[in-house]
Amino acid sequence: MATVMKGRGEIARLDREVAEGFLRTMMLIRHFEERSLELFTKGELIGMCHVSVGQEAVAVGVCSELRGDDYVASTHRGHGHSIAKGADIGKMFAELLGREAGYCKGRGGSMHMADVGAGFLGCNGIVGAGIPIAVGAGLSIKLRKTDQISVVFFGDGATNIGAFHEALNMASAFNLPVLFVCEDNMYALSTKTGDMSGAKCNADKGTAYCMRSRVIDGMDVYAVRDATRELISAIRAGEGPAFLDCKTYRYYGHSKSDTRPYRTKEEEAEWRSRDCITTLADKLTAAKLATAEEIEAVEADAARQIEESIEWARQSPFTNPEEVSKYVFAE
Amino acid sequence: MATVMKGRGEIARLDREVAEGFLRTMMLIRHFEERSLELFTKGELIGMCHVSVGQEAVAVGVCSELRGDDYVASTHRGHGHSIAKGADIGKMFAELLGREAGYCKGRGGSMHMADVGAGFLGCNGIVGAGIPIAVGAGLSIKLRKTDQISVVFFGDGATNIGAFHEALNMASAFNLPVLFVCEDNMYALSTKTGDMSGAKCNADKGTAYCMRSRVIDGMDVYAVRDATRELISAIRAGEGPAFLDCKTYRYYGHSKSDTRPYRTKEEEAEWRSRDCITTLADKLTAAKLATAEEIEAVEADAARQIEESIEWARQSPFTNPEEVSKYVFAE
Amino acid sequence: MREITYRQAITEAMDEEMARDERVILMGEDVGLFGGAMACSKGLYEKYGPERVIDTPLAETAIIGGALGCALTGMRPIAEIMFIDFTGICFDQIVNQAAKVRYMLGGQVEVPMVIRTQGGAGRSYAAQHSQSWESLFAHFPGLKIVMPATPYDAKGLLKSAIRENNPVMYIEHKALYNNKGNVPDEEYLVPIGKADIKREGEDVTVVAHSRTALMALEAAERLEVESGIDVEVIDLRTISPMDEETIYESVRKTGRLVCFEEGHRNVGIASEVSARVTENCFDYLDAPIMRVAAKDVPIPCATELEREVIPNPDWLVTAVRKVLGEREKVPAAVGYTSCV
Amino acid sequence: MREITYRQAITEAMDEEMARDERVILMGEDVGLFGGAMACSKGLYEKYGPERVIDTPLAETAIIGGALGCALTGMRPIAEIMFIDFTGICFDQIVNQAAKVRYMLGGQVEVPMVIRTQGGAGRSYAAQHSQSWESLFAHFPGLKIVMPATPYDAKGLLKSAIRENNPVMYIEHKALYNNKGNVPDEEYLVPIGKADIKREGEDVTVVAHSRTALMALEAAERLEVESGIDVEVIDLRTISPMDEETIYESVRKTGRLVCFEEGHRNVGIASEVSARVTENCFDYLDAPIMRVAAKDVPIPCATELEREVIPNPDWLVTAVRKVLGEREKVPAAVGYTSCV
Ligand SMILES: Cc1ncc(C[n+]2csc(CCOP(=O)(O)OP(=O)(O)O)c2C)c(N)n1
Ligand SMILES: Cc1ncc(C[n+]2csc(CCOP(=O)(O)OP(=O)(O)O)c2C)c(N)n1
Ligand SMILES: [Mg+2]
Ligand SMILES: [Mg+2]
Repeated sequence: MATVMKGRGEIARLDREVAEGFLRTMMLIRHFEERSLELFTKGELIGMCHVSVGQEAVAVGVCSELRGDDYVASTHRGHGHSIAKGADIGKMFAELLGREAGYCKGRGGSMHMADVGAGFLGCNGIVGAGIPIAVGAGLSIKLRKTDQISVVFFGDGATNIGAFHEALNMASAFNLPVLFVCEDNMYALSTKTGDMSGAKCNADKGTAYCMRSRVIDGMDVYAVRDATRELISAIRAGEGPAFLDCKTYRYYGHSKSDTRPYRTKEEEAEWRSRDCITTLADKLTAAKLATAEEIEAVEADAARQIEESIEWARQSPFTNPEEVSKYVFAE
Repeated sequence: MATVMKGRGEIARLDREVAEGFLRTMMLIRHFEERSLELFTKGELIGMCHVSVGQEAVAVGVCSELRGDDYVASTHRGHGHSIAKGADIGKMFAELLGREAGYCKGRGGSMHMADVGAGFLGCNGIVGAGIPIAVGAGLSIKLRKTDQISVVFFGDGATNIGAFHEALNMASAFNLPVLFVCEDNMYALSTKTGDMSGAKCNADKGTAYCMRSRVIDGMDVYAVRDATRELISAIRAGEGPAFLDCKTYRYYGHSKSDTRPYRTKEEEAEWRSRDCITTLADKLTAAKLATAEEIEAVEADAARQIEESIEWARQSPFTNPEEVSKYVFAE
Repeated sequence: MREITYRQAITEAMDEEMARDERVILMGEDVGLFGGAMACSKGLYEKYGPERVIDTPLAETAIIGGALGCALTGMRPIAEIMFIDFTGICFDQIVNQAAKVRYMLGGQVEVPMVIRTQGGAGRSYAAQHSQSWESLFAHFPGLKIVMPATPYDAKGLLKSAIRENNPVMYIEHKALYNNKGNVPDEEYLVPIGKADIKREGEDVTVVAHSRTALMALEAAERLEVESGIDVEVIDLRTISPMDEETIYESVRKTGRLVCFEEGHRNVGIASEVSARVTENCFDYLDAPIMRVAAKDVPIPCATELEREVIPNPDWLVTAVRKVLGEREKVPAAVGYTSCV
Repeated sequence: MREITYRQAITEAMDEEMARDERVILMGEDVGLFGGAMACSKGLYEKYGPERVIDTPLAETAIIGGALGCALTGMRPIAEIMFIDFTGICFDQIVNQAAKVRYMLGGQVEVPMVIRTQGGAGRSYAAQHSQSWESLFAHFPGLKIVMPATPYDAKGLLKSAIRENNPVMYIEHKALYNNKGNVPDEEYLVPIGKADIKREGEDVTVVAHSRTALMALEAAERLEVESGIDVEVIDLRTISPMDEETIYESVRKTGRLVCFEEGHRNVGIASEVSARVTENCFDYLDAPIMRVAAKDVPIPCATELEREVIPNPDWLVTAVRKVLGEREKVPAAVGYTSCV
């Protein structure tokens, strides 16, 4: 059984600048997701759109420990990872709205968002499929003898699919610099993690492959950050892959039409009471590191940035249908 | 880590009849395999033929604990499982020689040998593919509420493939009556188990899914039998799937053309010195439960049965090319 | 007669067959309480319980392998794969195991299992959630492929599929679930292996299936009204084994053929129909056979782009006019030049 | 010029490209010390070491996903899948990931990876080790499919594939490894996307690929000698994207076409060639296009049965005579009636 760690960031030790950075990025993600969902519900954004509201601390805590040249591979619920890895929000909205200025020139949409220049190798519509790809990036790092690392996010549901295991096994057998980050939000669509897994804990699947594994509170950005830091330093030291299991929650349905008959309002409220953003904000004010006004200002700023990005994306031209065959092959 | 068990069958407690049965079936398999390999080398048997010489104790020890209505799913190296589950040897040779009297009417050959009537659901040419199918049989048992069990054999190599994990996870999550039997013969073709697996031990992959797991000496038919008995009684008692990891060795190459550059003659000799048949024979004579002559007689009888089966198969008619499209669909 | 949706037709078919035969079970991701990602199994969990409407882990290989193991040992499973695009995960279990096991075992087993899944584009779901893979599965002997276009066919074909003793891929179309149509009050079956002439006509034959069968009817109406062109529309319904005689008969009558499908053009169902007709009705053909299919481009997300890749009735109208030699008279439809 | 085997041609191509570009690596099951199940990488492990000739776990999804991850981050991997039949395990990674990622990402990446595998029958390996899946992969835009018939093409095409910045499926044929043929002493490439007229002729065009290209040459010799029939044999070499112009030109000359392949007939490459030619050369056709392909039966193990399913030169001879209107003059060849 993997070690269960508690969030270690004590209030007194909080660095105001770091904390504000965390808060700001989590708020950006939150607003990005809330607005995406609105645009989706209104029909301005079409296709699919899985939002990660509630899970922001995982994306931010992990990515805050990454370098620009580290790789991240993601899931169908990857807007947060994209933002946390440094993607441009305007280009992200442009992608969601099918514009030429979008990261994927409208060809990918929400499920294939990527910013390869920033090391964000992309979301993926096939659950689990990003995991072996991230392991491949890890192999490439090893062969090129750099000290980058490769990080892959995936859900609890993904831990039941074959690709996950093949990838973990290969990473471990080859001692590759890969961090596996499970976002255990308790559900794979409608099914409960525990009902569908033979393991007591997702991390046990990592420990079976002799990986350093940690189970942490994914609602606490500091807990995520600290565990990531520990695991990454081992990875960069050549100690092989590691597994981080983050307990978190998606506040909304799996996607737009999901009315969540499989869980209770109480459960939702309970998790919302531990919200990663309000918890951190409260800590900051309690420790007198920031005033409520200052925090509101950060939030207002994030909200403004999101609105500006949406506007920018809306103003940008649609994709050109005549170029639909462009990018099938490289020349 | 799974418990490592030693063979528990003490000489004094050996029941002569049981022991002779084990010896006889192991010898049948041994002769079947040796002769298949000869026929293959001479070109009378064509296609593919993976023999299990050296591994007989696993097939026999496990299957001796099964009922006729229990299911067994197997691998590319499955002749031994077939014989141990009670298939007719003449029909098996007929299949290898492409005769109409073969189990699969010549359509399957070595890699698809099956005797569904005897509960032997078949060999499989795709490594790992039999495992989810066996889990499906386990699900069927649960739904039909019988007390059958479903057993699946697979190699160490197969524990690295996705199907293995999906199947183990489902069996565990659904608490199905499935016994997973790993025949760890130290190699997947040319690669060493340990080099290709992230786990210290195959059984750890089972324990990750909370399965009762045992690691045993697969050269000792009693050790296999005893561990199987223990695990099966738990399975039939409704305690869910279990994992048996048997350490064994294939004496010959992976298939005909394999010259085994990946291992040493010394290693081979070392394993052969622990041969499952001679060890048991020696135990029997040492305990004065049988004389050398009696044992030779068992062997001669097995050899004779094999020769008669080959002859019978040779005399039986070839498949009818005009019926090649028969059995694509059921009516 | 009652009017029900395509989705209801599917639910009813499962419901009736589960009531009729207790060996029938449904397994797949979120098919239980949630009622299925496409809401096709709503109510079945409540009615038949968790032992017969089984939520599985997110593990397509285990779903199909598991269903196959069930089918070999006395059950009659329906396995749901949420999107046909995900069968890439369990492709081996479908095409190397389920499709072949009866043959490889020389007839020792029957394989009464249905793989229910859905495909097709039109929802801006992008390249991994919009595909039409029927052409892949049709390549494999041992599999039957069924694709209904209407609620009537959806119900009747699914009931037949569940009673079939061979593996059947039953492929729904994601854009049709809310379509309504008449079905009989009493029980009925639609036979597997029989195409349906959805519209009789004299001038040109259009062979289509699933959503394109409906698009073909739409195009046929327009061609009739606008130009008095009389189109015969054949809905394949069963993609494999294909009811070629119905096609040949029609082509012998009309002398002209357009094959219309939603999958990519390269090595698609339209190619197969074309090749068979050339082989068997060459002397009856008055014009080249044309194919109207998706462009050979991964399906893009943005609406404007997706529309460019996926065929629509306009494309068919243009193609029909072309095989009738009216090329010069009509302006080229959007996307037409590259779609045929 | 030197004479080398098809196998050596493959080894040489990898060797030269690995020497030329250190980003090129080979990964797969038993490709290292063992030299590959088909012995194509013998000596490379010794020469380039375990970092560039990488034995992987038995895990095809991890192999292809791993190679893809490498290709996206600066390496140029060759991933070996032992039998094409096993791509059912990693089908998603090939067709939904590698084939689509460049497009889905709007051109952000190039995907310089080769999937080397082998297919085909003739060895009594039964239904799961004898298949020809090129028709499946050809359905997917974003993948290039290359299948050499001779040592010359094997070497030149593999070198081109390794230098290509798109995913290439390079499919060998298991029955050809020991075939010998001439290759130049100096370095050369064979371009991807260009068919090869392996024999010029006036009377009828045969389009084939991989082993059937050689069978077609054999049949052509016999037809010439026995009946003075002059067959043009086109070896596709690249299955996708297909060099259709070379085919059209030939058919415009001969007016007759037989499409010859080893895969199952239903929705195969032969179907595609037939459909394209009908669409584009209809007015030039003097006879129905015929397809000669494997029967639509899983490939059986027993030699007598396998022979019944897999096409051979006799089948082609009969089909050629038939499209030339000699049907009445020749006795039906074994298996012929049901193969076309
Ligand atoms: C291989 C595959 N199977 C099923 C799906 C449909 N699907 C998309 S997300 C999802 C649930 C995923 O659960 P989890 O991995 O826990 O991620 P979460 O949605 O909770 O973030 C499902 C079933 C898919 N996209 N790919
Ligand atoms: C999916 C798949 N990959 C590769 C192969 C080729 N192959 C057949 S047996 C084998 C080695 C299997 O090793 P293991 O599971 O340990 O069984 P063993 O041969 O040792 O009995 C390989 C690579 C295959 N048949 N199927
Ligand atoms: Mg989840
Ligand atoms: Mg082994």
